[in-house]
Parts: sequence; C-alpha cells; structure tokens
Amino acid sequence: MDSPMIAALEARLERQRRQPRILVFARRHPVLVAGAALLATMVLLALLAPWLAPHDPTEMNVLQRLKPPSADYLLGTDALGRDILSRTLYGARVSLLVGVSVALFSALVGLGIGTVAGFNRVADRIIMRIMDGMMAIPGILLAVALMTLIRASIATVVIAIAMPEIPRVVRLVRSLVLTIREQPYIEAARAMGTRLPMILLRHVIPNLLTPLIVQASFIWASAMIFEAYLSFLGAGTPPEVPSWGNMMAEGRSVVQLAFGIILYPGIFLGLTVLAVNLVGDGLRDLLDPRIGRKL
Amino acid sequence: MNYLLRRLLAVIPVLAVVAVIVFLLLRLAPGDPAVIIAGDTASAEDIEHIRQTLGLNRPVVEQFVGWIGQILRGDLGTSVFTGMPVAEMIRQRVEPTLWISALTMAFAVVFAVPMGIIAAWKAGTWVDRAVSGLAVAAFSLPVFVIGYGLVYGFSTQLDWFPVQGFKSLSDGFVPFIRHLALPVISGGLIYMALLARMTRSTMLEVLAQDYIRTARAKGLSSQRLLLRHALKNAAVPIVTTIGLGIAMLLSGVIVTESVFAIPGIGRLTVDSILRRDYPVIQGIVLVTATAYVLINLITDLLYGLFDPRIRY
Amino acid sequence: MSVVAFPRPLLDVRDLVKHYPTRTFWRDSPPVKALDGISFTLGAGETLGLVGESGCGKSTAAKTLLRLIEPTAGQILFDGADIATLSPAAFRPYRRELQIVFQDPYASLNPRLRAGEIVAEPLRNFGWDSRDGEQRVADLFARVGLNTDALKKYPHEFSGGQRQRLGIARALALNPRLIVLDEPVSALDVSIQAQVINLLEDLQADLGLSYIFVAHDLAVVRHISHRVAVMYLGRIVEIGPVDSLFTRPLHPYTRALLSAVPKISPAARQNRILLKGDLPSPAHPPSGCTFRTRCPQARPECAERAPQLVAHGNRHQVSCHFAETSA
Amino acid sequence: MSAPILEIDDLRIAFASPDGIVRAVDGVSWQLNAGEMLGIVGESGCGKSVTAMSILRLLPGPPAMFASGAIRFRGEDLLTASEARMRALRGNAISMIFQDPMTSLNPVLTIGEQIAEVLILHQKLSKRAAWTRAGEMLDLVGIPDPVRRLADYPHQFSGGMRQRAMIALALACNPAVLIADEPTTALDVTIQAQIMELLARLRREMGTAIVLITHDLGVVAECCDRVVVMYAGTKVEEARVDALFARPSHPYTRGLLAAMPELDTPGDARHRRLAEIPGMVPSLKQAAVGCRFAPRCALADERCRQTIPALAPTSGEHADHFAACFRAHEPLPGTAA
Amino acid sequence: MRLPLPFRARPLAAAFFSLAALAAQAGFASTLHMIPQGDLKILDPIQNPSYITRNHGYMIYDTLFAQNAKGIIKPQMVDSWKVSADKKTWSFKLRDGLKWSDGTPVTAADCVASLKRWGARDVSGRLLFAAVGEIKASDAANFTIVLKSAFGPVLEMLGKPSSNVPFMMPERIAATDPNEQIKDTVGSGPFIFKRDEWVPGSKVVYIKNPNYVPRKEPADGLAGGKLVKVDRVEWNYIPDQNTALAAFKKGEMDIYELPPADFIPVLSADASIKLATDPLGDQGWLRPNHLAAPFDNPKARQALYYLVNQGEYMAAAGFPEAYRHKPCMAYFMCGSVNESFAGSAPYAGGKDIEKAKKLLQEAGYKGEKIVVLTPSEPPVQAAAAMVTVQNLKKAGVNVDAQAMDWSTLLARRAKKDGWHIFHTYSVGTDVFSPAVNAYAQANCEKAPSGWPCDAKLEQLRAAWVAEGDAAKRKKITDELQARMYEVVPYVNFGQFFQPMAYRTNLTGVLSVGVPVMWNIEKK
Repeated sequence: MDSPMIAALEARLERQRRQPRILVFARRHPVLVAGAALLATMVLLALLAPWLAPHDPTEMNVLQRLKPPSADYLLGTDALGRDILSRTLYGARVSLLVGVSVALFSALVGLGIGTVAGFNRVADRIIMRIMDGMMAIPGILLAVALMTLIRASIATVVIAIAMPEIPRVVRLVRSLVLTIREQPYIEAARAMGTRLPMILLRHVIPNLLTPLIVQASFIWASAMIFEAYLSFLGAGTPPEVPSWGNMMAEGRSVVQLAFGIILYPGIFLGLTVLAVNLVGDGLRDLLDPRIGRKL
Repeated sequence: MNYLLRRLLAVIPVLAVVAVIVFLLLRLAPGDPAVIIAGDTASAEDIEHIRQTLGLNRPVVEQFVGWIGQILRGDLGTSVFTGMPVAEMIRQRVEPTLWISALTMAFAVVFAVPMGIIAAWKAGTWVDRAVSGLAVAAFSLPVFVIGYGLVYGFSTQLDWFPVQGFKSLSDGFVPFIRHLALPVISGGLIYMALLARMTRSTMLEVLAQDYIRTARAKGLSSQRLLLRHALKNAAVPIVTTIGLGIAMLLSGVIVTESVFAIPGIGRLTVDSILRRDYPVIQGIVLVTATAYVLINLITDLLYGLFDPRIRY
Repeated sequence: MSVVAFPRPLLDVRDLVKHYPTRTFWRDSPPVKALDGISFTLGAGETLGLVGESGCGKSTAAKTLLRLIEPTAGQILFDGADIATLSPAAFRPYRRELQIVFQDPYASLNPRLRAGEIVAEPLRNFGWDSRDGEQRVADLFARVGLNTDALKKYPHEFSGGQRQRLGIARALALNPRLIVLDEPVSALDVSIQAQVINLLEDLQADLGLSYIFVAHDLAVVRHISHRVAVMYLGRIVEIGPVDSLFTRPLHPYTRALLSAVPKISPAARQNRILLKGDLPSPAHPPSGCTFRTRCPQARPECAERAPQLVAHGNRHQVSCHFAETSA
Repeated sequence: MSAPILEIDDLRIAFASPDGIVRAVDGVSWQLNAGEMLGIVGESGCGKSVTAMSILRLLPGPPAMFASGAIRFRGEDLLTASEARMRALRGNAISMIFQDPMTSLNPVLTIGEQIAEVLILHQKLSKRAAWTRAGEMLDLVGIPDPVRRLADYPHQFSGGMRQRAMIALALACNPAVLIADEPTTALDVTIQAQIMELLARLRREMGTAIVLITHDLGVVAECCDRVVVMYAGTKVEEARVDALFARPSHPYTRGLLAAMPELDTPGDARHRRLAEIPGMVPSLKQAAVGCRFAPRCALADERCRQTIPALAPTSGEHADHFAACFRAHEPLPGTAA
Repeated sequence: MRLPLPFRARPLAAAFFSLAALAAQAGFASTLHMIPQGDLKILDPIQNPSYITRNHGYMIYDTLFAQNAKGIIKPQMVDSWKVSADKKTWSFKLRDGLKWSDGTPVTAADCVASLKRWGARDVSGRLLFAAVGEIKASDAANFTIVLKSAFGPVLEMLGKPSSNVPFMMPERIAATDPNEQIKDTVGSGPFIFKRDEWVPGSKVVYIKNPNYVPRKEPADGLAGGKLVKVDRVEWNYIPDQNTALAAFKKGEMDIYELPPADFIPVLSADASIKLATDPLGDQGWLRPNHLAAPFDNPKARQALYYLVNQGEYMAAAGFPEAYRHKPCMAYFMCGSVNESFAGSAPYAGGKDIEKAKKLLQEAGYKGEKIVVLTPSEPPVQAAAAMVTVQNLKKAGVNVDAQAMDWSTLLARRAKKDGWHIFHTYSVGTDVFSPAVNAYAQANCEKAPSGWPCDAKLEQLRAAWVAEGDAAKRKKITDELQARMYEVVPYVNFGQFFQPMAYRTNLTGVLSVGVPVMWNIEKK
C-alpha cells in the first residue's frame, strides 16, 4: 500500500544495499572516507619513502643548491643541495610521527590526569589550578620555552607540542568523567559492588574514549601545524631532520628564489592536516554529532 | 558581587602557578644571558664576571623569592640586555598586539558567526559544505604560509599593502589599517575557521531544541527564528570559544608578528626566550596570563547577558 | 491477606535523614532536606510501594537504603544489623543482599558492554569463577525470559522491555533478599509494562524476594504492593496496607493524589480534588505540616506544629492533625 | 454537523533513514470537528506524534521526509500549502503545545516576550497592546500575579506553570485548532489534573477544537469526545470515547486495556495477573503485508497475515465505531473479555 | 578571459592606497631606513663585542684613531701625537673644540678612562695594557701612555676598527665596571641615540648630533670627516628575512645591512639596488675543543683541515662565486698586510678524507661520539655545521649533531666539556692581525671557548706585538702562522665578502665593513 514515491525510494535503497558495503559507507560518510583515503595515501608515501625517494634526504650537494626541478631532482633542490622530493617524502614520516605521538601522548596523559581530577575532589582542586595556569600561558610560548629547555630532537618536539595540549585534554576528560560518573550505569555498577578501579576501567574510560579519540585527531592535525610554527620560530626539530616544518622554515628566506622549497612541503602539510581534520570531523559525525560542542 | 570577588580571587592561584612554571622553566633551560652579553671572544672568566654582576650566581630559590618580592611591589624588573624596565618594554609593544588581537577577533567574529549560522541553517546543503570545507582548509595551513601568500599577492604583486611594519592609529587611519590588514587576515583565518565550526555545531544543536520547534509552531520567519531565538541561545558557547580561543589567537599573533615584522608582545617574547632575557619573559608571561584570565572572567560575566539562567 | 503475614521485619528503617548542604561563599544556606526522617519496615517476601510526586524524595530514599547516597542520619537495620553507618568495606557484603533496578533501563546499562558482561559484573565483583559465572548468567537470562543469543548483544540492540529484563537479571545475579525497584516500569509502554510487572511478581513468588517499589503510577503501585507509603517533601505522610490505603485514604494529599489519576471507568471518577500550586522547594519547606500550603483543609494550627505519623487502625498510619475528621 | 475543521486523509509519512524507509504513518485518516476534542492514543512509535507534527509541517523537510495524502484545514490542503501560508497559520489558526514544558520555552526570552511575539506577528498588535494581552492570557491560564510574571524567564517558572504559559502562548491568537502533543506526560499527576482541567475549561470558553495526543488511555477517557487508536503507523480503531471503553473492538485496544493495572478495582485486584501483549512493536521499515498487529495477536489467522484489514464499522450499537480488524469482538483466548 | 576578482578591482584600490602611501611618506624624506643585521639589544660596545652593538657605537661615539680605506691608521679625535725615541712614551693631543653630545667638552681624562675600560675587556686592549706602565692625562687636551715593555702596534690598537672598538666616552660613564652595562649614551660621535624612541626588537632611532665636530678631510674608510647628510636614521629590525627582502625591494627600506647570501643574485639583478662589500671580507672559523679528546691531540685538529674544502663551505652558505674569495690559506686574511701562506703546504692538496681518517686514528680516535653544535641560525654558521657533520661522517666519525638555538650554543660552548666543534665567522678587521685575532690566542684558560694552549704560539704573539718594525713583524707573522698550522687553534673554512645592499637613491655609501651612516645622501 506504499505510495509510488516511497516504493521507488525503497527500490533505490534496496539497490544501494546490494552495493559493496564500503561504497555504502562512503556514501553515508563522505567526509570520513575522503579524509581516510587522503590520510592513507600520505601514510603510504611516508612508509614507502625509502623506496620512493630518489635521493638520500640528508645528502647535501652544495654544487646543486637551489636548482629548479629537473630529471634528477624532480622538485628541485634546497639551499644545501638536498633533494626536495626526497625530503618531502621523508618529511611525511616526521610530521605524521610527530602528530600521532603528540596526539597519543597528550591524550594518554590527559586521560590519566583528567580521570583522577574527575573522581577526586582534592586532587581536582590542585590539578585544575595547575591546568588553568598552563592554559594561561600561550601554547606556543610554552612550547618554545620547553624547546630551549631540552635538547632538540623529535621526542622533545613531541613533548613541547603536547604540553600545551594537555590542559585542554584534561579539561575535556574531566568534564566527561563528571558527566559519566552521574550516569545511572555507574550508579548501577556501584550498587553491584564494583570497586572504583574497575568502575574507571570498565565503565568510565571506555565511555569517554569516543570524544577523546575525536579530540586526539584534532590534536594530531594541529600538532603538525605547530611543528611548523616551532621550526619557523627557530625552536623546532633538529635541522638535519627533514621535517616539513624545517623545510619551510629553511626555505622561507629563499621563497623568492626557489618557491618549491616552501610550496611542496606546504602542500603536503596542508593536505595531511586536511586529511586528519576530515577524519576527525568524520569520526565526530559518525560517533556522535553532539560531542562537537565539548571540543 | 560575591561571584565577581570570588572569581577575582581565583586569579591569584592561577598566576602563582604561572609564575612558578615560568620561573622554573627558564632557570632549568641551558644557556644564560651572560654568555650572550660576553660575546664571541669572551673567556670563561669574563662570562663568570658578567654572571655575577647580573646576580645569576645566586641560588635559584633566592632568585625566585627576590623576583616574587619584586612583583609584589609592582615591579616587573629590568631587561638583562637593554637595561630597560620590563614594564616599559611591554608598554611599548602592547599597542600593536592589542590592535592585531582585537581586529583579528573582530574580523573572525564578523565573518565566522554569520558563516556558522548559515551553514547550520542550511545544514547538509552545498552552502554548509562550502563553509565547512573552507573552515577545515583554513585550519590546515600554517599562518606563515598564508602570510607569505598574502604578501606575495597583495604586497609584492598588487602593491596594495605594505610588506611589514606597524603604524599607530595616531599616524592616521589609512596607514594604520593598511599595515594591519594582511597580518589580521592571515592570523584571523584559523580563528575564523574555529569560530565558524563552533558556531555551526552550536547552532545545529540549538536548532534541534524543543523551543525552536515551539518558535516554528508560532509561525515565526526563519530570520527571526535564527537571530532572536537560536542565536541568543548559542551565544554562550560561542562566547566561550571566543574566550578560550584567545590562547590560539595569541599563538597566531606571535607568528604573524614575526612574518610582518610587527613590534608586538609576541615577537618580544620569542626573542626574549631565544636570548634568555629572564625578567622580560617572566614579566610578559605574567602579564599575558593575567590578561587571559581576565578575558575569560569577562566572557564568564558576559554569559549573564545572554543566559538569564546564570546568576552570580 | 493477613495482618500477621510478615512477623519479623527484614528491613527496619528508622528516622532516615538525607540533607544536602548548600554552602555558598559567604554563608551557609539551609540544607535541602531530601529526606527528613522517614521510618518504615519491610518483611521478607513483602513489597512496599513508595509513591509521591517528583521531588518528594522517594528515589533518594531508595538509593540511600543501598548507600548509593550516604545518609545524613538515621538507622537502616537490615536483618537486625545497622548498615547505615558501616564503613564502605564493611558494607560491601550487604551488596549481595540488597540490589536495585533502575528507572531508565537504557541509561543504567553501560553501552560499551555486552549483555552477558553486564549481568556477569556482580558475579565477578564477588569472586565467582568464570565457568560457574557463565552458567549462572545463562540461567539468569532464561529466568528473566531472554534468549541466550542475547548474551553477545549490546544494550542498544534491545528493546526497552528487554533492557529492563537485563537490569532485573543483573539485580538477581547475587541472589539478593531485597531488591529496590526504582520506577522500573515508568519508561515502558503499557503492553511492555505488564510483561515486566508479571515477571517481577513471578520472581517474588519463586524466590521470596522483598521489594521496595518506587513509582509515581498509583495503579501500578496498587497492583504490585502489599503495603504503600506516600511521600511528600521528604516525609512519609501516610503508610498502610494497600487496600486500606487505596480504599480509605486518610491524608488529604493521598486523597488528592488518588483523585487526580485519570480513570477509564466513568463510575470510578469521584469529585476531583484539585491541589493549588506546585511543590514547595525542599530547601525552604513550609513550617509545621509541609503540605499545608496546598492542602484544601489546612487550618492555622497546621503551620504551627508538624504532625507525626499516627496509627489509624490496622497498620495504617497517617501524619495529619485532622485525619480522623476528614476521613 | 458541518464539515470538519481539520481532516486527515490517507496520510502517509515516511522517513528515509540509512538502513531503510520508516513508514511512520501509513495511511491514516480522521476528522476533527469544530469545538471537539479528539484523542489520539497509542504506544511510542505508533505515529501519533508524527501525525501531529505533520499538521503544522514541523517535521524536518525533504529529502529525509516523504508525505502523501492530504491534511485539510477548512478545506485547504496544508501538505501543499506554501511556506508563507503555513507561517500565517501556525500559532494563529492552528496552535500546538508540546510534551516537555521544561524545554519547549525559549530559556533566554521572557515569558512575556514569547507570548507578545506571537500576538505582534499574527494579530499585528502594538508592542504595548501585545504585552497587555499576554498578561491577560497568563491570567486566563491561572498564573497568579500575571503582569509581574511576564518579565520572568521560563526557569523561574515551575513545570506546571510553564505548561500553563505554553497554553497561554498557544491560545493567544484564539486558534481554531489546538494540537496538544502529550501535554501532561512530563508532569506529576496532580499537575496533570490541573492542566487537563484548564484545557477543558478553555475549550469550553473559547470553543477551540483540540487534538489530544497521548499514550494515557485514562486521560482520553476523561477528556475526549472521540478517540483514534493507533498502532504501528496505522489507525486500528476509532470511536466515541464511551463506546470505545465500553466495548473495545480491536484486539490491540482490548489487549491494552487488559494490560493496564487498575486503580479502582475491588479488594483482590492485586491477585489478578495482568494480561500481556506478547512480543514487540514491529519494525516499520518493511511495507505492511497484512495486519500490522497480527504477529502479536492471539486471534490472528492466515488472512490477517496476508491482507491488510480495512477500517469497518463494528457490529456494535454505535454507528461511528470503526475497527480495522477481521475478527473484531471475537473473544481473546485466555482472558475473560 | 575573466580576471580573478582581486585583479579587477585593482586600479581603483591601487589608486586609493598609493595616494595614501604618498601622503604617509611625505614628511620623512631625510630619514634613512636600514634593516640592521640583528636586533640591537645591548648599548655598551665595550662590554659587548657583538657587531650590532659595535655598529651602534660607530653611530654615537668617536675614536682616537681610525683606519682609512687602505688600512692605514689616521688620527680622528687626536690632533697630533709624539713618540719618544725608545718608543716607550706616547703623548697625544686632542683636537680643539670636541664636545660630548650633552654639550660638555671632551677632555683627556675622559679618553684615559675610556681606554682603561676598553683595556680591561678587549683582546687587543688587554695585550696593549699588559705593556702599559702608566697612562694619564697631563691637562685637558693632552695625555700620555708610558710603556713598561716593548709594544709595536700602539696606533693600530687605538685605531682598532672592529670589536671591541676603543670608543671614547665621558669619564663618568667610562668609570663603570667593565662587566656591567653602561646606562648613559652620551658620546662624541656624529649621531645621537633617541632613547625614547628605542623599541628593542624593532626600532632604533638616531638623529644628527649638532655638537659633532667633523674633521676637515673627506671621509675615507672609517677615518676622515664624518659629515652627516640626513636628519634621522632608523634601524628597523625585521626578523624574517623574506619579509626584509620584500620590504627592501619595495623601497620601504633604504639599506639592507646583511642580506643572506642567497639573496645576492636577486639583489644584484635589481637595477634600483647596489651592493657594497668591504674589500677585506670575512673569515669562517671551525673551532675544535682543545680540551676534549681526540681534539686535545694536534693531529686530530690537523685532520679537520683535511676535511675542509673552503669552496664547499662557501657554496653551502650560498655565496655566489663573485662573493667568495678563492680558497685562501692565510690565517690573517688574504689581501691584508699580514697575508702569509707559511706552513700551509701540507694542506695544499685540498680535501683528503683518507688522510683525515689516518690522522684521527693516529690521534687515538676510536669511534667515540663527536658532538658538533648545530645551530638553526644564523645561516652561515648553520650551513657550515651541516657541511662539517657530513664530512665527518664520510671520514667514519661517529657524529652527534646536536641541534640548538644560537643562545643555547653560546652557553654550551662556554662549558669546557660536552662538545667538540662549533662554527662561527668574523669580519676581516677582527682577524687580520695576531693582535686582534681572538681565536689565535693560545693562552689556555684565558682564551675564548676552545681553549687552545700552546706556549710557543703565545711567545710568538708576544714577540709580534712587541715588534715595532714592519719587516721584522712580517717574519714573525710567517713563523706564527706556521705554528698555527701545526697546532691548529681553529680551522679557517673560507674567506668571503658579505655585501651590504642599498637602494640607488642613496649616494656616498662607504664600504668599510661597518654600516656607517655618515656621508650618505638620500634623494
């Protein structure tokens, strides 16, 4: 007894249902799938860099410096005669590594601290004061100061970028914990005699993972940009590391001579950050469109 | 009043934490101003002499106590390098930074909020996708790349705007705005993206509320629905974002100040960090942290304007 | 039904109080009196209905019994032992004896756990080994009328009624003697509600459980309870055997409540007693009888002293100065 | 009786969801006469609220929604009316009140602003006149000290007062039809009694025709003139209230009544086992083949499962009593109906 | 074809903005805008040897003597002087009418105090004052220096062109502890420092000193009449080189003091821009830590020379051929009076990695980590470090390239352990003689970071400064340099010409290795 319009629609839906699941998924979550595909490409390029890169990314050839693209140097060379293509490909490794590590590090630390703050009122007071203090210092200053404090390496860059993110994660986790601990299923667990550590592990943390993962993906994206800022301000990854930030920072003084030095890493960085952001957006919409507000 | 006082008192522990963090961070960092003052050809002895005259040989705790005492007397100290009072250095630099921040914020708010509203109203349509796409794209490029691009296009090629520098409003409005246009746009894009996304998601949430349905059932026009019923409800999260975004804004301002050679607070801080001018860094961070805390206090107070349920 | 059916109380609650302090920066405001000294007993195999409007403290009372909310004062004698003041560790064994089923069957189930895990959780907490546990969970599923293939499903894959069955299975897992049912059917549709009520009755008959049944639906309470307590602003205003209370309500509030329920049969509609206004704030309850502000029979003396629960016949108690005259 | 003021004619509403098309309303028809109170009852997901929302076209529009049939208000089809026309009708000729008074009022506008707004919009009153009228409306719905309360925000009102304010808002323009969508579900029983009393009084005084959407058979029994019973997007029974409760025809209606515990039964009611309707509400993602209720119906036979029963007059003494069942009135096994 | 929107709007907007720009610039025709090499943060050119502070010194202070374009010492504030026959007593008479910028007259006592302060801080000042027995003012215009031991280049020291320059200050200021910064900026130079307009990190402003008394002779090198032909000079520090280049090319700035080498081709291609270079040029220094194994062994230091191809370093730094000196093995600068190639023969073959490996082995190197301090900036130092790291790796050295900012590097190298190599460079005027070349000192602890320790080298330096005769000095120079090639206090990684760029509307720009602002006219 369906009206013809509904019948037609039904038929169309049925046809779609018979398509491969991945296609159906892609139609439903275009943002997520586009982001994931782009990100996968970048990850692939990064992983395959040793095979794809025509040159050693750190090999200097001062006689070939600032060369325009040629058959040997497809994207030209930088101010020390290093192959821009190779450096860009290897740069994907550094940027992705830095981004992922920052996201993981700040998410894990933030999860730990935020959970404690959410469950212990005394600890909460102390922790939140410290977090407020950290948040009151502009992140980039905190990071630059940290970079001068510790010897420049990829690990220290990760820590320096993660540090200003941690208070934000802590606040998110704490507010989620405060919401979750009021949920009836937590009350139910207490009524069942579940002890606090188990409540945290089985009931609280799994339920805040979703927004945390979304938040982590945005941290990942911004960490890659932040890495470039640090290099720009002269406090980034060590100069011999072919990170996109370094390439752009080194290349910026010669922008007008060899635009490619800043263009190619810029494009790659932009695309990768875009990919991660799209994945984050997609995940947020997929998992829960309403957690956006808390982020 | 009660609330205001309590909030003002709450600023103190935050600043105390900031003071401790900054002080420790700096004193733990390798490198000190003495070696820089002594220069390339100095011997270890020379450096030691200078360190002594600067008081850097005293125990860290003693230095910290001394500094706190100074702060409490309202003295931010003097720069190790220039010998200028820190307060004076900040005063010199505060104008450009304030202008950039204020105009960046204004620029971002003026564009982002309508964009977010339209995107939310037209959720799922191409308008929404375009706005969301723009926002994500603006998020994906470092400020300095945008800055260089704008300089190349609008200064070097088109010659509409100067490449660098800052002109005070007292030098005339036109030079003032010409010098600030590019820094504000390049720094404001990210902030705008953030705000547009936030506005969109907040508006989406508000538009799904029961009272919006009520308003529609009253026969209101879309315009009135959005601007009177929805926006006022969305205002609190939007204002929160504006407040919390200050931190992000400042990060952007630091980079734009470097790109456009604008003598603002941000650049001063980075320079001071890179050459370990302790009193200056400490002073600035303390001042910016205070500003940050106060701005967030103001945004908190603003909530009351938008949401009658909040009573202090 | 006989008066002496429940000779020895399983639960004896005496003067249970729960106050929430509302401190502000400057001064202490009066506390919110969520529970203002309630007393009742419950026998083994008995169902006590706890009714009242939202904010009357019935849910607080239910949760305080299980120490999900810490009481401010008073005694909770369970099988003769006062469990109100026990340390959390000492109280823990009593968790096996006292269980709870929540109002919102969806919110009270962790969305990240499978049905089997949810029901097994109390077993794990009290040291069941996993093989016995598995068998027990399967038995419980059968007991509440769920298929064993439901073990692997997540809460969102169940319907509302099935979720409440899960909640009941979880509460039954440790073989409790008392189950607090906190509005267990109010989120369910009528047709499903009947299924759950029948299940609860069957379980009581088979296992000899005692129930504290919190609800605002008077018909459901009447159907399932042996005795009923009516609460208003943190106090019990009337308590008594179900038939006596429903056919001869003594407190004006109970009468208003009963008369307000819409009835299908025209014959059952009496003169409706419409109460004025809304529930006063529990932070600033009226002096004397807290109901007097809305009571159609309030007299000046009601403002002066608070009435106590007084027996009016067979196990039927009411707290109203004028209960007899108005009856 | 003259032509109905509101007429729903073979309304079908479907939503496209990712995993199929939900036929929320599947061929429902009814009429509302001037001054009448029509109850629409059913359990959650039966389509009663969707029907109500579709009258003012408040459902999220295409592409997610598909509607067919007709909704005629004074003969004018609202399904095809322009958006501007709908705006002119909403809150003016047809008003609506909702389930949750806590969330249905805008928290950042005063009660007075919210009421005056609709008066300025539809009645073209001046701001001052609208404000005065808003005060009168609050007075009418029994809010004490109405003029002062106009300046209050919703959070300063209790739940019952908010629903009164909602009613004042809905009736401000003296609409011909008021759609009340579960207006008392979120309220306590004593407040519910006040609100229902208020609605009844206002209906008497203002002559507004009311569509009352509810799941509570008791409320319907007390207030309504006629009642439509819905199940799974279809209308299963329609009758005058007294007829329906005196002689329910559809097995679903009968099951529903039997499943309800009763407040006013004599002493041994406790020992009557409640009748259960086995199973669950069916998924609406498949097109109906046969009676929607058949899987849960004790009377269902092959015909019920194959053919959709049409609405037909029951054999009872009431002429306007219809049920969509082949075996209406046959005794249900296991109950002493 | 449809133009993109911004381009279509161009004519109108351009007109609007260029009008505005004209209006804005009208008032400042005689202001010189320079992009300085760095941020002027320290105002004391005696306490601090950085070039930016030295340049500031040349703006506001004057000197007793100065070098002309040919490297000859000429009197500046001094009117006349006498040397006793034994060359032990030097008397000087100041020019008449010299005034400090606050209007008070310049006295001999001021100069004596200034020299003493300089002698306590500067490398060559210390050398001189080690030989000075007595220095005193006899009256307002005359003062004498009495030497207790022989010292040849007295005038060369007093006319030392680069850091630290013996600038003259009023006695009250010169009395400041040499380790403490002076607070007053009163000098007798051609400009006055506008303290109230100073924005550290951004802007330094100077105005013409009305009390300045220039010499009659035309300007010649750092000597001669310092005639100021503009009203005002602004140093506008632009930290971002790309922005600096864009601003300079657009004419927002007049002088670009230290454009990165990579910009040279761009700047030379621009007809409205000229490049000026100091004929002597600069020298790059690779400094090993003489206290850290294996570089405590001269063989290991020699090995470093076998890893250096000067051309490679210059290319890495980005200098076009025309701005590099051809490979030059003179420690005291090719083209200077002290040019010599003595002792360089072993390295004539150029880069020889095998030889370097062998020498390192002989020095006892066994694969320990060699720490190279690698700065992110400045560009020459950064590039040099990268090249050294790569070459060391090729020689099988286990390199630890530690990245850091320049401040950290300065601090790190000040510590005696924890590092092996850093790089820096110096302008020729700070290199060209054994008396001024700080890194040629081998007095162990007293030497700058790296701490070379060689008694013979120190003896030769002492002999060099004590020698008054030019020809004999030349001989000592050869000996000294030969010794340097044996003990290698530092490795010279190349000589280059760092240009200063200025726009062609300027005339009278002097190429002296210091951006001096006198004699410049702006059209």
